[in-house]
Amino acid sequence: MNSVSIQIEDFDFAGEWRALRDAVSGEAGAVVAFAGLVRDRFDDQIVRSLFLEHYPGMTERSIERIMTTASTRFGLLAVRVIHRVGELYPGDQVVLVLCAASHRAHAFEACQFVMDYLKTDAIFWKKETSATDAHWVRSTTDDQRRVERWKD
Amino acid sequence: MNSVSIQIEDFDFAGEWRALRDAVSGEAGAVVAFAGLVRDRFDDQIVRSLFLEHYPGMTERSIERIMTTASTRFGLLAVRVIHRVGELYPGDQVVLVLCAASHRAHAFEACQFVMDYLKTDAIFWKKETSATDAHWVRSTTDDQRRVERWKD
Amino acid sequence: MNVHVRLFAQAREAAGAGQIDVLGLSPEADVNELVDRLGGQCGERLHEALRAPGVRAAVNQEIVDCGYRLTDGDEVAFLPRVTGG
Amino acid sequence: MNVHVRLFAQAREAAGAGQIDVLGLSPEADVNELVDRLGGQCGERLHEALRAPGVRAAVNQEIVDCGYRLTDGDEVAFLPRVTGG
Repeated sequence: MNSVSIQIEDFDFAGEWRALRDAVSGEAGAVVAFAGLVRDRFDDQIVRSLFLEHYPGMTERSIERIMTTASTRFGLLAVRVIHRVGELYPGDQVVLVLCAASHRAHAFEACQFVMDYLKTDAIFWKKETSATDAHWVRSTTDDQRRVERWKD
Repeated sequence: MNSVSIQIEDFDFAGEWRALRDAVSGEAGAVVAFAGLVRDRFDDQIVRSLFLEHYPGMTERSIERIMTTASTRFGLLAVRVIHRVGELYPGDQVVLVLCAASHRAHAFEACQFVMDYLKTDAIFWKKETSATDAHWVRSTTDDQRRVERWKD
Repeated sequence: MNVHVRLFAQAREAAGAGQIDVLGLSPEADVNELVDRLGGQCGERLHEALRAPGVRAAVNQEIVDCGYRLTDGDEVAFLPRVTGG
Repeated sequence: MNVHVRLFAQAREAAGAGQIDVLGLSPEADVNELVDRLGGQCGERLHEALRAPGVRAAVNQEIVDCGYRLTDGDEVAFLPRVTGG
């Protein structure tokens, strides 16, 4: 069970959790979930809202590639990604990554791997509106550095 | 918001998730959840059930110590642990660890730290009933090794 | 030759539109020629946004380089540097 | 002197009970003495379980060593090697 959804509406964490658990019941010893939330501050600026834009079709495929790589590399039993787009506000959920594996080390690593590559390779553009301005956000060098550690 | 519960009944993942998110809304950028599930196999043996026993009071304190250490070390905004005891079956949820932090690296590390120490230091005894026998499980050397990496 | 152009983020804002049909391109037109044509059609601000460092072009959702020869009916997207998820 | 004993896992199974009241210990009794007394009271199987490698004693929920001197009313727990969470 590998699937990705890009959607405007909020996601039902509990429902996603249950569906994944049911799909891997008995075989999986570990499920790791990551949720990214909109923070109310960024570099000491108060964040009013975040606008996310994607390229339907191409964005999904950019994420599927990451999921497939993670699945193979870490022997995942299931991986699920949901990413929201549109206008989001502090406290809102932006992204959910769920990874199920037999053992916890693999589930943890895979979930980090997916998040690290989402941050650098997934096709999203983010515009941040602060108290004083609005600007398109660039991928950070810290994110670039984090993804390097997965390369041999 | 740091709290631990030891309970026989299953936990309400969705409710726990919501409570934690509400507690850290705006400040937190990342929530990592780990759930441990009962597997249907262990060392090629079919697992029929798992019985967990604890020492009320002392077990909670053994977990609180781990949570406090993780909180300080990784600057957590919140950490929540729920551990079930009693008779459990393949597919059942055994343990839930939720960690919220400003940034994802800390949330991921903290959640792994808590799980690694839970596996070695938390006061639980597990008896596994397989198709052929029943025996008390020992902490694995793999778990011991994993906890070593957190020591300076 | 006609193509359908999709613009995102800074490029979309510069054009004031996310989708633009470009009609009557020369039969041998490549991505470079399309960029110049879009500049002429929509203004210097879009031209600059499409020439900004890191902007990639995709034809029918596959990344191509700027010398890629277009075909009638192609969907051509211009992707400013992504922020990631 | 009386103490309240709590047993877990293998030790609990060996005794056939999770809680045992031990009455009339000598006023200077330590954990070692309590272990021997429990062996006498509940049988060799429990004695062996309490002497097994890795078993720790806790008095009023604090780990102590086997020479720890008990006080009337103490709760004394014997903790076989834990499996962890």
